[in-house]
Amino acid sequence: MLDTHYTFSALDGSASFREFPSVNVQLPNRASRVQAPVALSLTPQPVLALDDVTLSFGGLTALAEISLSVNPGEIRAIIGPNGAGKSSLINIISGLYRPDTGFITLGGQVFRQVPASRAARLGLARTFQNLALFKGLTVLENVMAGLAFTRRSTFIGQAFGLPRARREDRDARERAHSILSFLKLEAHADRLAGSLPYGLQKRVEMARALVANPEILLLDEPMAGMTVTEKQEMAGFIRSVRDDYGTTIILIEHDIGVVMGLSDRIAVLDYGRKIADGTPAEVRADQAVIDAYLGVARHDDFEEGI
Amino acid sequence: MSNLLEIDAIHASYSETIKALSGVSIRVRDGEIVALLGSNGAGKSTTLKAVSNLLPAERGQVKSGSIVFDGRDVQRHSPAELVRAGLVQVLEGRHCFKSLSVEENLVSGALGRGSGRADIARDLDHVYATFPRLRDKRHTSAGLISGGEQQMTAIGRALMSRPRLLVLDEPSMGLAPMVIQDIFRALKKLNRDNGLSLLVAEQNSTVALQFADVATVIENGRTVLSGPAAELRDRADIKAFYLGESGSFSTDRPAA
Amino acid sequence: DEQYFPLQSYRVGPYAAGGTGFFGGFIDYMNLINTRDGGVNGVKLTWDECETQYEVERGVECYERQKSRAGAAAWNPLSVGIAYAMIDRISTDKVPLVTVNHGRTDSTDGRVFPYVFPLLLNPYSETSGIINYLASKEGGLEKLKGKKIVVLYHGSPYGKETIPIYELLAEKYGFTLQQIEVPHPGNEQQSQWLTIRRAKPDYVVLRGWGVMNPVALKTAQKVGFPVTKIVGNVWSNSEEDVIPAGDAAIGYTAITTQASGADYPIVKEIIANLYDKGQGNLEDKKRIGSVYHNLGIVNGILNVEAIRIAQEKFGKRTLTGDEVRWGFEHLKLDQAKVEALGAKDLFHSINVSWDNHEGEGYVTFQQWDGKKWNVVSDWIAPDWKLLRPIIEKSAEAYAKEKGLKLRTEADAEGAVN
Amino acid sequence: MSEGFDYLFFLEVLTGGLLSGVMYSLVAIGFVLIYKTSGVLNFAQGAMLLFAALTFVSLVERGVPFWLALVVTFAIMVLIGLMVERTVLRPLVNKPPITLFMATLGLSYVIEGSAQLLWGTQVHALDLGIEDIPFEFHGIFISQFDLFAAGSAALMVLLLTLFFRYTRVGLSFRAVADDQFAALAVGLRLPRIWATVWAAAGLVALVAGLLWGARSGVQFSLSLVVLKALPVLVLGGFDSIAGAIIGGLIIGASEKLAEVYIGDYVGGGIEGWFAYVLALVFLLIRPSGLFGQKLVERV
Amino acid sequence: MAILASETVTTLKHPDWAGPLAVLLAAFVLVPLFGSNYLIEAIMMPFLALSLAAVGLNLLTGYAGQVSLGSAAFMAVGAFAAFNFNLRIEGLPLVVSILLAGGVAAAVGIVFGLPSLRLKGFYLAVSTLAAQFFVQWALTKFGWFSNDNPSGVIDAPALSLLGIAFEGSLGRYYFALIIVTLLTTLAWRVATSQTGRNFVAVRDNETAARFIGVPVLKTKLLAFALSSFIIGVAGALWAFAYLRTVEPAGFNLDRSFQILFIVIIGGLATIRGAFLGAALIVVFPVVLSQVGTFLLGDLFDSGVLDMSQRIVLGALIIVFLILEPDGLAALAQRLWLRIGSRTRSLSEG
Ligand SMILES: Nc1ncnc2c1ncn2[C@@H]1O[C@H](COP(=O)(O)OP(=O)(O)OP(=O)(O)O)[C@@H](O)[C@H]1O
Ligand SMILES: Nc1ncnc2c1ncn2[C@@H]1O[C@H](COP(=O)(O)OP(=O)(O)OP(=O)(O)O)[C@@H](O)[C@H]1O
Ligand SMILES: [Mg+2]
Ligand SMILES: [Mg+2]
Repeated sequence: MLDTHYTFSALDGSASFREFPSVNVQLPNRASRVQAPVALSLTPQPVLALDDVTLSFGGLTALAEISLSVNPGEIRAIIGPNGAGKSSLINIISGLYRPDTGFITLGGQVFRQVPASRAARLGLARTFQNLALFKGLTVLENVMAGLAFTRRSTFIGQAFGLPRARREDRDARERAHSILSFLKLEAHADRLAGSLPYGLQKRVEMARALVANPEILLLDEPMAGMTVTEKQEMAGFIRSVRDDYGTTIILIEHDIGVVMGLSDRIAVLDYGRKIADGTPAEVRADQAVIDAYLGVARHDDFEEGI
Repeated sequence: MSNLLEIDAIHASYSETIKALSGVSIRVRDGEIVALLGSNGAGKSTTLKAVSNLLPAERGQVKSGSIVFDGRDVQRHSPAELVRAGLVQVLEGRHCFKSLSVEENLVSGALGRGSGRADIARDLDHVYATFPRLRDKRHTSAGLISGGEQQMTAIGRALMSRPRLLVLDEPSMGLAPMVIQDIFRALKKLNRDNGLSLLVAEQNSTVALQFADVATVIENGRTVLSGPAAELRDRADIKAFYLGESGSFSTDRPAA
Repeated sequence: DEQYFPLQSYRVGPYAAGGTGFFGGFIDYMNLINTRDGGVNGVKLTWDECETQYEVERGVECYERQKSRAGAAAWNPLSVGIAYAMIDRISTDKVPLVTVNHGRTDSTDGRVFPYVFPLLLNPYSETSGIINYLASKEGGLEKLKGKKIVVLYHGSPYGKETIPIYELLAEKYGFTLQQIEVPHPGNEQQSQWLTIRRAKPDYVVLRGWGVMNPVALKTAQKVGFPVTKIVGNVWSNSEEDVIPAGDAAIGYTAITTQASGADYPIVKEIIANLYDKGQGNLEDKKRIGSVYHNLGIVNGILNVEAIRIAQEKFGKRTLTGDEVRWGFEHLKLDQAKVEALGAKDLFHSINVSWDNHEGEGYVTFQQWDGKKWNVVSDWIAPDWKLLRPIIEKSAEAYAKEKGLKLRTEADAEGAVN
Repeated sequence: MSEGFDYLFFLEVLTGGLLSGVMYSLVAIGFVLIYKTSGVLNFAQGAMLLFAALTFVSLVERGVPFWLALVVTFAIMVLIGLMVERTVLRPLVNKPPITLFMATLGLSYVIEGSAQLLWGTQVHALDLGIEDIPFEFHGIFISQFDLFAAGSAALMVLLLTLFFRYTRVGLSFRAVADDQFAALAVGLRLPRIWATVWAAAGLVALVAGLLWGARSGVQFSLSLVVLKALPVLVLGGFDSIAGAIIGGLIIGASEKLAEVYIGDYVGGGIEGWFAYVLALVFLLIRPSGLFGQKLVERV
Repeated sequence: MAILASETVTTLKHPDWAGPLAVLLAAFVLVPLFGSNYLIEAIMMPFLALSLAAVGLNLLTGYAGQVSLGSAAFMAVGAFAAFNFNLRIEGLPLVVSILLAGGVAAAVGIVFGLPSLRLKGFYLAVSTLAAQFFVQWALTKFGWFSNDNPSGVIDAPALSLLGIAFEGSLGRYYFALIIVTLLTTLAWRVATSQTGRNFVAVRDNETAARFIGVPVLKTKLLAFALSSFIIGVAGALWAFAYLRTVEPAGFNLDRSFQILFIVIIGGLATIRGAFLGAALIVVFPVVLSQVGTFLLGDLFDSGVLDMSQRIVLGALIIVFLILEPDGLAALAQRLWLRIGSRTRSLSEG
């Protein structure tokens, strides 16, 4: 669906994603977090695994005994009908929900509940389905906020402009700017995030997640409310993040075309259960998936058959 | 067919400072389905809010131009009066009543019209038939259900007031493909059987152009293109830009 | 020539009722002097009002605004908070500050506070006066021994000010004392009155303010405590304090420095000269002769007489603030003079000197009969010998804190203009 | 308090506290009504209370018969409700709650000012014809008046509960409080809803104003009784009428008991803040009060 | 329901240096040169103290989104603490007393800020009233705080800064002005730093903020501490530089509301707004009463006049909220833009 020509055309800005390493930011050492280099591993050790995770709200079982593994550098899609539990799954991975049973393995550590306040330090970043931007901050400040967890300076240092605070600020600003230009948001850098149209807000969220150079990126419907062109562009960004940085990506998306074209493996949820898990081709052919989610209907069917 | 809604060259802005529309014209005839296309920030939502006279509540203002719904000057009628007259909107971003249960949300849609209990019960059944998923969730707070379920609730709520013109702002957002199909099919059926007219802002132009009779494209707050959906569907530049169906990517916007 | 009275009045807000009465009386009296006598020895009295809503910073704003006008004679804010905030300022500007019946007790000491005049009564004298009255009802101070007195006070600095004095007097006269606080504003006193009823005191002294007073009387009735055993202090003694309590207030007694009612010659003159010609300040004529109105009139008499006395020395012209100060420090109105002013029995007498800025502190007691107040006691004096040393000690401490030199009589005699 | 525990006294304090609590609830209910439909703490409730009481008492003093005065005052309160809707709420639709809260503060100035401008600053006695004299009941003194107040509160709660239960108005109220923008889009007539609820709040203010006025006289400080109602609201939940009642009882009783039994140790006068601290402690356990609706949030 | 404006016009950007500089110049030079004593004593002093308090509250309410109705309590803590430090510690420079007092206010602020970790919106707002009533009670109750003054009133000591005495109204004005300038700069630096952005992040979306590693609890408490510190110092200025004497009752609920008013009318989350709002709230009643007396003084008696002023003040507050819910700061900005575009079009045309 996406040709390489396009992917690169998205990157030929002045400050491209490629230039990241030159910026001296004190991020947790990336190398130490990555379990195994993407290219070398034959039987890759998963960077993230869920074991028998169950989650219920009152009487409702949102997730039932879900096990899921995600390999490093993989684009892992999760699809399923509305209310299937996709967002809940991401909320569990990011520590916002605590599963009733089961545990989560992340970077070699096993958790009953991932500590949300340490998630960023664990290499997790995410976007939210219903936008969770800081509306009162500008786009640039939103993106800089994504580096909050790296800050060591105190408010006193910041108020009096002590060297460390100044350095941190400068680094964060540079990094944020390079991300903004990568996502073609430079023009909006100084606008209040809340006043942007919906589609751009989604992109700002993506920038905020990316700025920390996360090991695992969780995207909850990053392309909802975009035109096809915009979706293509976004897909290009996602792919190049993975290609250039080996970032592992977990993606929830309803646009099947995008999902099929972009992901390496797809898990399908329905009513909180995992009904399929495999390559796009496998999933597309799975009858259970077709029944529960894909359906057979194609275009041109509005007039007839109703 | 008579004109049910006529938007004529409206200009609108927010907080007196942010210009959002500078010349949008759309016409919806009785029984027609009109799709409103445009990229992010083109002004689709602003146009639709203007139609329901909801802009003032967001510190927005229609500066010039006119909007006439069924002979009424929209700007002189409160949103509630417009709902009673049959003009109902499903807002962008769902706007469910978070602390109310799904069913209460749906019922609240009928309050505007002042339906009786029996009517409400019947309409509820109807909505549940369209969105079976909602029946399971009827007693859950709308704030806790999934994004897609909220979208269904919002649409169901609007249908509860038995509109003549239903205005939908990105109804497909966040919905699973099958549900999108279901919804549009259901809407189409209402259109055919009950003569419900529809004005739909959509990013998913593939679906929208399939579904609509007429489409209008706006760019930077201006109507740039308007015509029968089938015709637009066939235009190469539109295809390239909105449908993403062309082999080669082009950054040029289609000419108006 | 004109003599100007800046009035920091309050006719809006929670204490508007008292403010309209007091400033109404004050203005009525000045108006009378102007219309009847053509001013004080030909010097016209002028005034303007600046609304404070009883708020300190508004009072300060008014002070700064009004002080620029020439010929200011004295300030009469009728608000403890505003008075306090003005002490520094008036000392620099050398204009007297009159705090009739209220204000800082130790400002009675003219050695330390040359410009502050808590005329008629300060809180300590009031306390002593109340205890003396209770003693007279019992038949002598020695009869107080073994009696039980409860003081129900407003939970504010004003309310607390007399706590040590009551303790002192309790020790001296051997009565049991219980002091109970009512939190501001005092619209709920159930628990306090239940406690009181259980304590079975012989008397309850009500040291209230605003809404606390009628609620106290009502609640006393509700728990079955007899109202005749309640004695109010000088800020619990007005019609505003008893009318809202309705029947519950019948039989209630309170201290006062000036009698109420319209039967006094001076009040009658005000009615004849002003109200009958539609020039009175009170909107509601029923309030003529009310406690606050009469206090305002008395306050007017004191201010005007101070000017008259100062004019004798400095000439019949517009006086400076410091000259008026001199007048206040020689304000001696004995009973004959009071009668000549048409105020016989309206208030007792006053005798201010350079180091005693209060006067004599004579008080009387009045009882509410459901319609009006009736005087039920003689004029009673406080226990000066006991109080003066305490006041001096406090004033000297203030002087030390501020690094002030104590004034002598010789310092007080001159005046700057 | 050296002798044994005085149970009778304890009971008496408790009873007194509960009955005072009812008086707090009366005020709190007015807040609840407005909060239910605009999500806003209406600080002008105290001013409305003052206005109602002052209007009523001034009419009676001018010779208007009791019942007529009551009706006229209520009519005026409804009028105020309509005006508030028109001039304050409608232009401020869909604005953040804090803005509306501030507007109600401004409104309280306007109402207080108008009340005094119209009727003067004098204090008045208000006689409802119910004696505030105690009778003894098993050794405890209880005032008729308090019982009457409790009765009125109960009646009002009953009426309001029925109103909310058996009309669909309740649902639209909650919808409006939840999301005004959506409520507009759905076609709820916000003006009508607000006017109704402000009129109802006016009625509550009238009842509370008369009862409080009869107790403490009708004067400016009547508007300060709101300070007594706030902790009640916090404890019971801003949007629950039942909460306002239960909260009032709890606050009234514990505040009196605290004043009598704990007050001595810290010097008394703790009633002013005790209720707030109590409510606060309670909130830490239940962040939206006893019966308040929980905040719904998910990502 | 979120309690704060979602579309606050934030001015986290660097403002031009020209504006603040001009204001400072006017404040330091023009006002003393041309201002009357009345202007300085009755307008500028309360203006400065209230502006500073509003700057403090704005950090908490505007930036961090925690509504507080207890500001006056922190002012009181600041005033009484400064009084006691100065009284009880021999030889302590006054500035140090005031700063320590700010520290005490900050500590009290943290204690009363603890509920914010669990409460939101009006529940939090009402719970801050506990601070309001408790502090006032304690200051009245325990004579120690006012050095056993029978009236519970404290008197201001002579003002000095770095050994220089600030006497007379002009001296006190400069004293206040210097402190306000310094603390406002500090507040502005914090607001535009990462800490300030953390405040806004917590306000706008707590979950997202926690997830990206903003220490939410620490940030909230820091907001309470910082804000109380500044408000405490403002209280000390109110007592020492302006009124020269205060009683606990001077820091009542009305004062808290007044400060909140300033913040809202001036504009949430703008430092400038605090000053604009304070100017309006301080100057407005004065102008109203002077104009009222001047124009209508002969027609109506003063009672009617005063009552009408209260009504007008209330009505104007409402009108302001309706016209510009984002506050004076946004209004000023809009005017500025308009003037800018007009001059531009003039020079072009
Ligand atoms: N906090 C919560 N409280 C109660 N129920 C919840 C909560 N979060 C999720 N649920 C329920 O769990 C189910 C799964 O929700 P989830 O948001 O994970 O679905 P989803 O797969 O993301 O759907 P969509 O595609 O529509 O976003 C839903 O039925 C929802 O109602
Ligand atoms: N409440 C608002 N306040 C200020 N500006 C706004 C507001 N809503 C929208 N805008 C601005 O108006 C313009 C048009 O926005 P609008 O939401 O109508 O676009 P849209 O076509 O619906 O975009 P999308 O597809 O992203 O929903 C944008 O520039 C947007 O930033
Ligand atoms: Mg989801
Ligand atoms: Mg839109």
